[in-house]
Amino acid sequence: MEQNNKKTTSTHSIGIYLWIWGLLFVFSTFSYLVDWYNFQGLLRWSLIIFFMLIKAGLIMSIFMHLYWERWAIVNVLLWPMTAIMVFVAIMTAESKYTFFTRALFFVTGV
Amino acid sequence: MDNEYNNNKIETKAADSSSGSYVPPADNIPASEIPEQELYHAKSFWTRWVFCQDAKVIGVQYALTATAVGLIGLVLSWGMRLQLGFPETFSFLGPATYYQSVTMHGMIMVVYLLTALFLGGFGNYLIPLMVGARDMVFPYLNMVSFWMFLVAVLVLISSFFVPGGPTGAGWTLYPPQAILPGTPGSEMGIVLMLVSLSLFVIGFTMGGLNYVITILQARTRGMTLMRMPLTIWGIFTATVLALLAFPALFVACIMMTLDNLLGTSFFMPEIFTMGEQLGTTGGSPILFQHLFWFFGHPEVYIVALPAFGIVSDLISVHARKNIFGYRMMVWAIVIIGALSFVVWAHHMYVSGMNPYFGFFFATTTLIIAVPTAIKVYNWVLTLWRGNIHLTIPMLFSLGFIVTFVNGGITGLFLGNVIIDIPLSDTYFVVAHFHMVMGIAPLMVIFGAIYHWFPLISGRHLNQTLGKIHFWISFIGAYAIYFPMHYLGFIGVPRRYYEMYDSPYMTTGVGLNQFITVAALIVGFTQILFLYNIIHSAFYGEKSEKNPWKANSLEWHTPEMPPAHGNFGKDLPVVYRWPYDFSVPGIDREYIPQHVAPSEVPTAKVEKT
Amino acid sequence: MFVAVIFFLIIIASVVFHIWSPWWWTPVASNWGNIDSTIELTFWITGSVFVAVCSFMSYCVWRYRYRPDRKAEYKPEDKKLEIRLTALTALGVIALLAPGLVVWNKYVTVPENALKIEVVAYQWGWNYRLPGDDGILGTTNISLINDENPYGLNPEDPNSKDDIIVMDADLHLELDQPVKVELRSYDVLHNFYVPQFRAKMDTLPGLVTFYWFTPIRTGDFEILCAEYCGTGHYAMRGKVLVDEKTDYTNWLAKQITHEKMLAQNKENKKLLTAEIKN
Amino acid sequence: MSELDISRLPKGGKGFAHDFAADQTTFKGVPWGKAMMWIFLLSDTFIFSCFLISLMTARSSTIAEWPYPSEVFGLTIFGVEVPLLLIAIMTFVLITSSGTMALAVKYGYERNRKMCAWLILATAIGGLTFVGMQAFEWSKLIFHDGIRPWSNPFGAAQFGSFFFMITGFHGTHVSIGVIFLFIFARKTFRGDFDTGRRGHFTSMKSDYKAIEILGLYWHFVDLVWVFIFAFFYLW
Ligand code: HEA
Ligand code: HEA
Ligand code: CUA
Ligand SMILES: [Cu+2]
Repeated sequence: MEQNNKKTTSTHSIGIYLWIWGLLFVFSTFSYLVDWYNFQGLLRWSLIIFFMLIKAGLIMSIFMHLYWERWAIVNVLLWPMTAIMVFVAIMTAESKYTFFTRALFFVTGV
Repeated sequence: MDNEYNNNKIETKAADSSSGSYVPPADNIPASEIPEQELYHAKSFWTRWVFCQDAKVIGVQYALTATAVGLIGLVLSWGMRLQLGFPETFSFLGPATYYQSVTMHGMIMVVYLLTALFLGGFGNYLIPLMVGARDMVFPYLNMVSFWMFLVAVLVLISSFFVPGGPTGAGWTLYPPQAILPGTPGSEMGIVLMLVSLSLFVIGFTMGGLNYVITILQARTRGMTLMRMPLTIWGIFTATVLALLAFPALFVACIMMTLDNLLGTSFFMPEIFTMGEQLGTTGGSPILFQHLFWFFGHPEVYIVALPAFGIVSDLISVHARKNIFGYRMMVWAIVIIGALSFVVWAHHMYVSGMNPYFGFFFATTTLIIAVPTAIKVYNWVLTLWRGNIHLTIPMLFSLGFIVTFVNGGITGLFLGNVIIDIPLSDTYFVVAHFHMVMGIAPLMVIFGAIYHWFPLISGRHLNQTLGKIHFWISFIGAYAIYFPMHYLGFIGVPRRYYEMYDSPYMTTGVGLNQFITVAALIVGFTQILFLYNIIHSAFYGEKSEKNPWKANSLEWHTPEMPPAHGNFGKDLPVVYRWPYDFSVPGIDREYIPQHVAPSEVPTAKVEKT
Repeated sequence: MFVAVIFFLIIIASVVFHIWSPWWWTPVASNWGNIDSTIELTFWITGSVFVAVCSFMSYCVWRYRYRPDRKAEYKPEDKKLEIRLTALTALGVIALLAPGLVVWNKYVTVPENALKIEVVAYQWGWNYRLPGDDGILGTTNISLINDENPYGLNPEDPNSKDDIIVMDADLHLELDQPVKVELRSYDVLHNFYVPQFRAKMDTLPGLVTFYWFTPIRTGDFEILCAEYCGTGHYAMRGKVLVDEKTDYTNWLAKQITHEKMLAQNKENKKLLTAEIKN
Repeated sequence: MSELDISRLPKGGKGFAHDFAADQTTFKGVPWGKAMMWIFLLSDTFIFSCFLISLMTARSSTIAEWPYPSEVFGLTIFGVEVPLLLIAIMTFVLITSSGTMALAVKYGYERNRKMCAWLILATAIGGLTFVGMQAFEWSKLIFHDGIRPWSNPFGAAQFGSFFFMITGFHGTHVSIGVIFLFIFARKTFRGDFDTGRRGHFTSMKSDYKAIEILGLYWHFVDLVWVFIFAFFYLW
């Protein structure tokens, strides 16, 4: 298990961790503010997703060191997400359809 | 404490440190990147045979457990066939018992037999040997994986003995019926089934991580991915599929357990049953179906891909010819694996999902036929201009090709959404999946057992019994399922306990009796096979080393059967793919993977 | 030799069985005859591939069976051949898929003039509802179901008053009148399947699903439940009777509307309570 | 044994092709345990994705009112309604612990035993705080607001079901992480990673790389929370 590559697992300066740490705080605050200012509709959803993805990206790339990993592992980890994206797309359409038929055929509020 | 580990740090004889004699540049193999693996050497009976950390023993444990449950599944199928062929003859077979048999039969066969046997059994045994590793990367975790599997099996079996019996919800476990009282086993049976599946997933994940990392990170020097035997490619891709697909099953199991035990409404809409309101609101049964088939379709390829891989190796070795189009074969496996995540809803064409999904899923489903077709072509083209030994593994491989093409083609019927409308949920589907999953991969399993039995036990299986076993199993199974398609055309729905009061179904009476008789004959033939295994393990003809003259590493261990650590003092170094049979320009008939180019300088081999 | 012959015979036998099989689909009784044609096309394409591939395999087994003096060919790949085969297969797939999708498009596009009827499934039987004069089915909810209102119809919905209630396993349809069946279930999944109509779709609780067809032949057709729904699944049968126009109108006249049924049920209940009191 | 000098290998897309064509290891310079943790996290991602997809499906297909999380999870502080206050604090606590973990990994690689151990301990305490706050949140919802897995007074029944299931599953992940963090803190203080002491069950040698692996897990838990926060609480 021990790899003979001590040189390559060079550590990173503490500054970058503190920076990212700070940024995560800032972006979390922003996403919280989305709720605080009670944005609605498309604006709300896109802001939520935007901040979510930025935070996720920072955590994965810096804290989890993915930024410094070789493409082999990065690609292996990210491509399977396409399956999830397909699943998300299909289920979005599916739930819309379900809602549509329910609203059409069923009495609400009983 | 240290001396129970042999830190047999080998002095690597990398080509660059060649001592004196001339080594042609082709022999250049990079130095080892990974240090020698520490092995835990067993000291007592318990740690050697029971809580063993040797992947080979774990593989055998997996295989035996899977076979044992598989036999239960087989016996259950007899019960079903007796009822279908000769209804009202066997009083112990009521509708509830029938449905419980169908469910347990389906689930056992798919998950606990085939998945466990291919990945847990063959995977554990073959992966380290074939990629030139001493063991799985985390032997301890690997051991725990088997014990989780065993617990899952025991939980499953225990459901036969609880009040209400095992669940009779069909192996697809669709809610709401799976947890409502109109279905047999809705008391304890369904909960035990869900728990057992969850445990299976957890146990499998432990094993699966081992298989994947062993293949990716622990190959021997020279073993590039494109030099791995297709067996490993099949098992590898299947394992990746499993790691990504089982989560959906796991989630569905958790949600259904909560629906059942806590009364949540994940999958339960407003329901009025047995004269009363249930009190659940707003859930969606279709959501379960999506989750189930997001797992379920990859699952059928999880049991098919290892079979594809193994059969490629069997055909190549026994036809003494390189596998045709190796690269295409590898890409086909990978593409099939990737595509299998975007076709799942072809099981839901008639489920009432958004009707426009039909277009998307029919297209993706039929696209999958293209890489699969390439594999089929390459198998038969491997036979072309080969020198075919009609050994038992070869016979089973031929049987596989016929049944798989047949079953695959009926898959094309079902995949084309409009054709699925009349055929869905009829015996046509039953025939399709038995052909392609019940028979084809089982043929490969049998062939593989005849092929690798000498490696595992040092003895051959009896050939005469083997031939009888093959012919009865193959022709018999074909006779069971080929005519069954036509029941589907008549319109006989599946999961019908009894079907003879409908005018057009009566025409199927004779056919059903014939199928039942054939199924019983085939079933009993397996006893012959079991006898063959047990008898030959002790008294079989002793096998010489590498009896089939194969090239892959597992046959070239210092001892046969291979010892703990697999390869003695030095790990082999690999210089070529495992398919160098009948190479021109040289008098050897085959060149094992670890033979250096300098040893066979005149061979005109393709560069791999 | 022996092995190759047997494999070949199996293929011959499969074809022969297919041609002579007495087991075949029932004559079609709806407008979905083009489903049958699509199946036939698929049979031709895939059948010939099956025969070709397996015969070729048997031939190889016979022609290249083991002989000690022969050496197999060494040929790792043949790009051209593989590309050609891939293209050919892709062509086959397109030939199968294109007509299939065209028919599917028809299947999911309900014609304007279709009569909307409701099929209600329960463990283990069938009921129906017809729209009445307004041609519209009233909305429902399962939580509204009780003894008096067995369908869970919305009493506030004006469309529901004249809905015709058929609490019987037999459904009558008019010849050549396109129908859109709207499928609903009280309890679990079922599937409304009449083999002669070729069409089917699951019924789900908490959702309304649909399909459409036009009956083109009079007669009695059995309804089979084609989605597993519990112990009684195999016994969940019903009947569709396709009538000429006059027979159909006669039958329709005998059915009862929802409004009347509600009144009747109330009356019955009063009588019942009165009886109990006495 | 010659060394594999990763810095000399091609990078980017070329490196990708090189690594997949290379022998022995596909993930160059990635220890077995770390590769395994990554693949496990990938599998676990699928689990959480399925949970969240189910949540969103239920949410947009139900015709009942979906409760407004902002109000349900609001707290009244000094008479002021503050939306999502507790959740926001929990988020910050988890991010903090993620930061300390990242630093612990850094000091682990620098073989700075003391720093590393204290930071792991800090992470563990952060995790514990998170679990504690989650317990508080659960009890408030159950006992004060009357939310149950099968129903709730605010609207769609699935609200409570998904809430308890998803946060419960995430909380389980956190709790497991906290247990391991404490174990690792002890091991680090004891110097196991310097002496290479063998593990109790697996009998494998301890190595500072294990801390990075634990770190991956911990960051993943944080990562999942980012998604839960977005889809459950904010959406
Ligand atoms: C090992 C398992 C396995 C495999 C490999 C397959 C392979 C395929 N399956 Fe099957 N299937 C199952 C196991 C499997 N299936 C099971 C268990 C079920 C039922 C589950 C249940 O409901 O209980 C099922 C059900 C099922 C359905 C749902 C039916 C229904 O419930 O209504 C469908 C529909 O699309 C389908 C399609 C296909 C297709 C298109 C393939 C394709 O991958 C096949 C590809 C192969 C070929 C095409 C043959 C080789 C090709 C050639 C020789 C070239 C010629 C080709 C052309 C001319 C195009 N299958
Ligand atoms: C791998 C999967 C597999 C296998 C091998 C089988 C084998 C058999 N099955 Fe299968 N069956 C399923 C998977 C399988 N089945 C599934 C998924 C369903 C759907 C369940 C559902 O609807 O919910 C089903 C349903 C099903 C039905 C439909 C029931 C219904 O809808 O009402 C019938 C009916 O005839 C049937 C019959 C048989 C018979 C006669 C055999 C066999 O007897 C065929 C002959 C036997 C063999 C070819 C050898 C078998 C060998 C072993 C089992 C293991 C021994 C192993 C070693 C020694 C290593 N099965
Ligand atoms: Cu109703 Cu099956
Ligand atoms: Cu499928």
